[in-house]
Amino acid sequence: MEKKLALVLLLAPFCGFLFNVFLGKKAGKSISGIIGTLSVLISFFATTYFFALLQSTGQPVQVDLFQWISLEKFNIDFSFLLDQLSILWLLFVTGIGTLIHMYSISYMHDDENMHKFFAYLNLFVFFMITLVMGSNLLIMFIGWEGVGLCSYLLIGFWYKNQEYNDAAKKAFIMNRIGDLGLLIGLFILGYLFHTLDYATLKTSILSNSAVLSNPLLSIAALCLFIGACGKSAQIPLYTWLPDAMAGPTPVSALIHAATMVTAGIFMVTRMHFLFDLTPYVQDIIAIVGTITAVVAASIGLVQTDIKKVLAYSTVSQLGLMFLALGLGAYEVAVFHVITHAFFKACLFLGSGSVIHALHGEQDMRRMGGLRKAMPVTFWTMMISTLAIAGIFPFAGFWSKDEILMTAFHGNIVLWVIGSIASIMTAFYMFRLMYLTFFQEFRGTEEQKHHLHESPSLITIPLIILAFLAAIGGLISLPGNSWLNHYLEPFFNKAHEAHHLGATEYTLMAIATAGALLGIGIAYSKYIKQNQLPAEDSEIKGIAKVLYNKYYVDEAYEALFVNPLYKVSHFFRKYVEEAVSGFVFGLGKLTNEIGNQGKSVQNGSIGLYLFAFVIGVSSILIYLFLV
Amino acid sequence: MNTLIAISGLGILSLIAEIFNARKAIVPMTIIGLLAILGLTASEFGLDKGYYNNMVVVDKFSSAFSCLFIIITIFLVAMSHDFYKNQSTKISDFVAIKVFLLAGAVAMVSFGNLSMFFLGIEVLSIALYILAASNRLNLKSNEAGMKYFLMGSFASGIILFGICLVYGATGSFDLKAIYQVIHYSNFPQWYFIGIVLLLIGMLFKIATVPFHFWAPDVYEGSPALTTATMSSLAKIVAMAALFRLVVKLLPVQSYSFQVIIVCVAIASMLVGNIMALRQNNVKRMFAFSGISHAGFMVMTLLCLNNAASVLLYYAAAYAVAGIAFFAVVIYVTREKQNETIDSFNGFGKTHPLLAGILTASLLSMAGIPILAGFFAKFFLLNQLIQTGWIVLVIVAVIASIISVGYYFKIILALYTKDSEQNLPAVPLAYQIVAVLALLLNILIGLFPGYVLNLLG
Amino acid sequence: MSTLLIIFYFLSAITIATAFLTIISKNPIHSAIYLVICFFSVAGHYLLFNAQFLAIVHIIVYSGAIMVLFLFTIMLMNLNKEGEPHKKWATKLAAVISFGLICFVMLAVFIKAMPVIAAYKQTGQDFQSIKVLGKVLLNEYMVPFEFASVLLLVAMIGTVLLSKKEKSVQ
Amino acid sequence: MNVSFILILLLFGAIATYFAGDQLAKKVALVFSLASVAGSIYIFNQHMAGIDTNFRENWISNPNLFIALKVDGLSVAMLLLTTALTSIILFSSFGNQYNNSKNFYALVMFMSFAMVGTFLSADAFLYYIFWELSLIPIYFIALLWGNGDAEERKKAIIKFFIYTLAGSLFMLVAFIYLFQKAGSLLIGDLYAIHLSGQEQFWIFLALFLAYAIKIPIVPFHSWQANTYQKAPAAGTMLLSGIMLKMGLYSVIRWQLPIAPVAAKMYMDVFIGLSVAGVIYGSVVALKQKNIKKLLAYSSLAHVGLIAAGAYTLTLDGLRGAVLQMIAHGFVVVGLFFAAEVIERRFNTQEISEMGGIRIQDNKFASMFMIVMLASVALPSTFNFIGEFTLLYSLYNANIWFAILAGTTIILGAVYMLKMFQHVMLGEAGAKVFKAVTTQETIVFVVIIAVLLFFGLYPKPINDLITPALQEIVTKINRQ
Amino acid sequence: MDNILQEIGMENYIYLSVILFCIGVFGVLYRRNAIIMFMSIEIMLNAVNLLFVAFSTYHQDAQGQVFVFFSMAVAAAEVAVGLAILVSIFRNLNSIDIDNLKNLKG
Repeated sequence: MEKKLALVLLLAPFCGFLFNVFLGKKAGKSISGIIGTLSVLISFFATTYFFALLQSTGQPVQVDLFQWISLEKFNIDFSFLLDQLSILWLLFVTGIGTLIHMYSISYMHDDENMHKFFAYLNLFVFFMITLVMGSNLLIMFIGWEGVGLCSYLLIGFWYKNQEYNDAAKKAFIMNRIGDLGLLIGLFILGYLFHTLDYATLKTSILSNSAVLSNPLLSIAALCLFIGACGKSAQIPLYTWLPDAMAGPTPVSALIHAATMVTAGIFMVTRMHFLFDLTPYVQDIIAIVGTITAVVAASIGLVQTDIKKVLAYSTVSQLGLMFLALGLGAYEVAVFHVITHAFFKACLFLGSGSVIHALHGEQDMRRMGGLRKAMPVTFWTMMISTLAIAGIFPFAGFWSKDEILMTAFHGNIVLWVIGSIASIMTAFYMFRLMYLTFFQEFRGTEEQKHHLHESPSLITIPLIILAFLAAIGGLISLPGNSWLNHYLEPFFNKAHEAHHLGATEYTLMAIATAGALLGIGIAYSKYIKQNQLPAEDSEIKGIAKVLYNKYYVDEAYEALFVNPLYKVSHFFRKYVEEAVSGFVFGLGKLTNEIGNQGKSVQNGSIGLYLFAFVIGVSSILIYLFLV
Repeated sequence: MNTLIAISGLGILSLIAEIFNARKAIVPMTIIGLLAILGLTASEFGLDKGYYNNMVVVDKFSSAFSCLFIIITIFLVAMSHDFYKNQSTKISDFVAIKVFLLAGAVAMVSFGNLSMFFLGIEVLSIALYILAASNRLNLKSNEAGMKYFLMGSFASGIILFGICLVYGATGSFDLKAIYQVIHYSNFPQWYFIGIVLLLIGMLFKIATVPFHFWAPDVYEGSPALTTATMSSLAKIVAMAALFRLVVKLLPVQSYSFQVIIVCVAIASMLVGNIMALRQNNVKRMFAFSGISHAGFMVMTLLCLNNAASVLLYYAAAYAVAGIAFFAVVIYVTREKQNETIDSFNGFGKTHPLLAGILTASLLSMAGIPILAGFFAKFFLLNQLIQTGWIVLVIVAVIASIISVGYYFKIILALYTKDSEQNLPAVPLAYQIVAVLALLLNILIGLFPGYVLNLLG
Repeated sequence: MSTLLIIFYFLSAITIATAFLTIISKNPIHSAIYLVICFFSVAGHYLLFNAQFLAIVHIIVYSGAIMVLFLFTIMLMNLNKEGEPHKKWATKLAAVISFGLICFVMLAVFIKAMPVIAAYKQTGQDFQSIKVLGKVLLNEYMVPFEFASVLLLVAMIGTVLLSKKEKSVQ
Repeated sequence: MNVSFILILLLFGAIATYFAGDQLAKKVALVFSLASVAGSIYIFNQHMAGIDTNFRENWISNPNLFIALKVDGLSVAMLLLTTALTSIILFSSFGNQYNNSKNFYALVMFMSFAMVGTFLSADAFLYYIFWELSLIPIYFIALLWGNGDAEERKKAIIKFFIYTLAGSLFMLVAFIYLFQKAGSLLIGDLYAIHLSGQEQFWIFLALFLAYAIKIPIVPFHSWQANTYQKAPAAGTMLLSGIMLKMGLYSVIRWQLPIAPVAAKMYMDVFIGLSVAGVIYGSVVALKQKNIKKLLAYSSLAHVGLIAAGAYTLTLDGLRGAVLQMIAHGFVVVGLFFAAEVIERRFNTQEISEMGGIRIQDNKFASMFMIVMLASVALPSTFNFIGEFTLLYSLYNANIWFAILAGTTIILGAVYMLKMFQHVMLGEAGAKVFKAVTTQETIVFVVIIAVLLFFGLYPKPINDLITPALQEIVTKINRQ
Repeated sequence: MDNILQEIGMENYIYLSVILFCIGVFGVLYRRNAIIMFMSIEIMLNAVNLLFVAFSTYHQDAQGQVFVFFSMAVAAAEVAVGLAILVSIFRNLNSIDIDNLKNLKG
């Protein structure tokens, strides 16, 4: 029963995918969308069943299918594991997934390839479920790469535009760099422990104390983290995520905000027992996370594309999650993943609603004053903005606060930087809100004429998500955390409850104050002074550096891409020619000798006889005189 | 012995046929006669007997090679009728000369006395001088005959000198007597000088470097059928005779002697193949290819004890491929002044069968399985590696690689170029000869054991 | 120095000198004449060996047949003028070098090999009278003797073949 | 019934095809090749059921040579690969009109015969004969039905021929030498002889030359790109899909077990060379403008990885190599077929002249993409299994090998996606892309089905090859 | 004159023959006139014949002299054929200078 249901959970989106691929076009757009949504909904229901089951029994469900890859020392099975962590993840993946599918029915209705869109989206959910459900690292890797593929397909969904295709390619390749790291990590683990199965891996790591001194263990952890960096857009592999905004907005919401990019956090949390043993790597994770948080936030300060702002915000928030992971506070990171999923999905969908209303306009300098025309969108986005800014009592407040608190206890520098990132977040999010919804509309008359609230298929998901963003914090209130309690069996340790003391309350206050500071600056700048971000050509100074994302893309281009192409050019032009020339040269040489030989053979009998006599003489000399 | 007598008789018979104006019957009659002789020779196989004071010794070696020579002569004679149709009054002479040439050839492999050997080689040579110059209105043919004659008689002089010194050292021309002397008594050093001069003369006949210069010119200038005779028949005859000479007269070789053979073989393989690369005349190219094959065959001298069968196999493979090759070449070029590779342009499209045969024979010579040429090289290298001359093996391999370059030049012309020529219908004789030669090639390729075990 | 030795040296000098003159004479007729003298001197050597029959045959065949053939051809081609054009010095040099080389090598080789020569033994048996030669030739060497006829036959056919004009086929 | 019947079937097929005439040739060829697939499956069943289908006859008694065919997991796997791919390739070329098609299809069948022979032979001499024989048909296929300027084609193809022949002749020398030692060339006898380290080194080197050129391993690859480009699609597929597997197969079957000491001693060198090929091929592919050349270099990279895995001398390495050989065979045929499909319509191989195909034919784009993704070893495709196993085995040899070879994961994605982007995506150009035909679709579907099925469930192949490879590893580790 | 070899010595005959042979070789190399080249070859053969006879006496054996007959036959046959070729060349070329025979080369 469980096995079948687990398969249903897994395969329902896949069936949706198949349907949409083969029959989607014939079935028509609505049917295609509905089937796509339903297939994810089925998964969601299946997940809730398992959630209930787990709550009642407390026993994870393991589903073994068949042997997949066999190696000399061990086999890798095709099997799935439904435990606390994966069910948690599945819940919001399928849940938010359903909402976004629903949203897309309306959002993508004008696109001729809507059935394809749903096919990809379903495929994505399928791979995401695989990623989450896999009971070993390699099954996870299927999903890991699979979601990367879907991300590629969906970013490049409008494939006529080669810039979008470039963005898609970039995302895929950046991910692949991380994937190589991940693979190496898997090799090391496989080499050390002869298994890639989570459960066995855990027991062998924990039972084998000798391995602790093995530097390979740290390298493995680092490699895994590199993989996570790629998937979760951390420095240095984050540059793909802002570019990935080329895809349709629901994609950004689902893949590049709520689910796929959290895969890195999922993986690190999955392998927490490994990271716990490698403190150096944890430090690296924390530092990388913090730097990412602040760098991305600072770039977000000046972006004018509404989706880019959200993208950098996502990177920044992911950075905060890694900060928590680096400090060993996995459940905190998980908590933030969930709340982030709620509010960021809502924000993206809201921005999508805006873009939809403006017929594709994404530049905030061309927006403004949409509050009245699109009240639902405005309010839902406002709630989510408050949540992400960390305003009490919205979900983000609780989760972010816990991260900062952990950071404070861990290392004060991290806390300071994290807090700065939070302040920045509050600023740019409110900047976004002000530029988009307040003041006067700055777009064309044509657009103004058509301004309208989005249809209910779009607003309902927004409302649900905003609601969740508002109350999501309840699952893990400080001191009485349901989430922590829920994850206890997974982490295998009883979680000591926070004792909320003075420090904690002070920290909360500081965080709120910081958020309010950010909001205040934004208010004074964009409402009070009614400033507008400068046009591209007029941006100067630090703002220009920020606007151009610290020139990181250019630096990568100059440091890695161009040299690579130069090398390629060099190889192709010179080395290939040389290698080929050498082989041809041998042929030419023999031919040339042949040519020269022809002039020796000049037809004169005298010469022939001369050679004859010389031959005779030399043979005689060699044999009888030497 | 009977073979020799029968062949001489057959030659005279074909001369007599001319008198009775039975010109048309000459070729069929000769072929039938040769077939009969082939049967006769084959029936004597396994006999080990010396005739007439050991002048002629029939043993397995001689019988096997004689059979091979007879088969090749049959092919050559079969092509004669059409080839000499412009000189049909002389057909009996040509056929007779070929048959006598065969007699010389048989004498050269079944000699028991150096006088038989010397006369055999002279019969062969003089017949070839004549055949080379036989197109008497053609200056090229004259030149070829002249060059061959001058250098050939020069070499004969050296061979004679060698024989003389052998005689001087041992006091006999009889192989058995010589064997006795060199094994059981003291003998002067001239003996070796004589042997070396004798070998040099033979190396000239099989055209190895540095005694090869005549071959390309003579092959090119001679009428195509003569070139076929020289390349397929004369070369292997000389090689077999050389092998027999070394076996009988120099059973134990000094190291320096081996070095000479090695050098000659290496030089022949390399020079032959490299020079062939840039040739534009197929006959000339074939001459150089023949030089390289001579280099291969000479290597058998390094392992006398068990290389006889390998030599037989190699010679058979080479000769059979050469016959198939020339059957096509003669047909393609017989109306032309020269035999450039361009003559073959587009031949593959107009005459797929003959082109296929030509391709197969070239592949055989290049040593591509499953044709006989490959097995020949394999068995040869197999023998050679036992002698420890790895360097020879490497050079042989390199030479084989180079050889592909020019063999494939013809194949390329066959199939990739377009032709602008109209060739007359294919004479049946050529077609039969080509097909039979190729079949023979494939057969000994598939069942190499039958040939190899003959002399085992 | 014995008479024999003197005769030998004398004959040898003639042989070598005339052979040399044969080669360097510009006029082919002169060459032919010198060659005849050379052959006679070689016959003289044969006589020294007491091989009379061979000497006679030698003179008949070489001087009588072969030289006549040569002279006949020279006359036929009207070559009796000193018409050989210039020769390149390189070919001359090559010829001289190879002559020197081969001469030196052969002589050196033989000188080096010579000590093996056993003492000359004289059995006193008759081995070179016509009678003995005939017996040897027609008994032991019967097959080569017959085979030589094939050789001559081939040469004959060949010469005819090379000289005969083709009749046009009807 | 022993395994020789497949060879007879294929040879007879070649002859029958030739005599069927131009009209019927392709159908006859397809029928025979499908029959050979059936035959292979029969052999597979027999093998799995433990029934002996080996064949051995004395061919030449002196020297002692046999016609011996060996059926084990490895050879059955290669047999299946060859026959299946031959059928696919034959079927894929139905869309082309060839002059003298009877010759063409007969040559393809003959080549299949020779390749199957190579994989089955258990006597080195027979093996060598088949090895060389397979060279002749491909030479003619490439020469006569190839594309591009005739003179350049000739040059490229003669280079290919001479180059590969050169390598294999050294292999022949090595075998001859071994024959002297073993007194027979039966594979078992060759495994059994004891060679000194010095001898093993030279033999290993001679074999390496042959295989490195065939596979090809950098720097012996210079024939490859041009030949692939000039050859007709079917020829390219035969070359890349099956023929270069001959080299890899031979490494596993012949080179390693015969000269294990040398293989172990110089393991790092040969792995290093192979890995260099991986990187080199990938990097050069980045800047290729010709689609077939790009695929050629990608193939160079992939086979480099396979070779590297084989040279690790571990069960994992060998198994990965075999799995990846099969996977790569299908993938590369698919890719070259995609290039051919485009060429049929656009009449070009230049990437710059393509583009905008996906808009016009989404079905083709999807199928091409799946094959392309398989070639970059997306998990759940067959190639991933192979690549993962290979990289894992490389890791066990040395972590740096794994990292360096692993760059193929990144670089492969770079050049493949770039190619896909410029070939398939973007606005439709001026050229009209006619929708793929049913026949073309079937080819893709079969290939994709194989890639995905074994990507998820490689167990049948695994079970097939593992015992054989286990035995080879035992032989490698013998003292 | 049965004691000739005792008087003169085998080696002197060998030297004489060798020198004569080498003169023949020299002639072939030195001259471009085909007839003189033929003559040189005859000198070479004669040198060998002389040596045969000397060896024949040395061994007290008739075979050497018998061989001289064959050698003479060969010489005669060669000269006949050679002159026939020469004549046909002369007819075509009106010259017997072998330096004119350089059409075949390369």
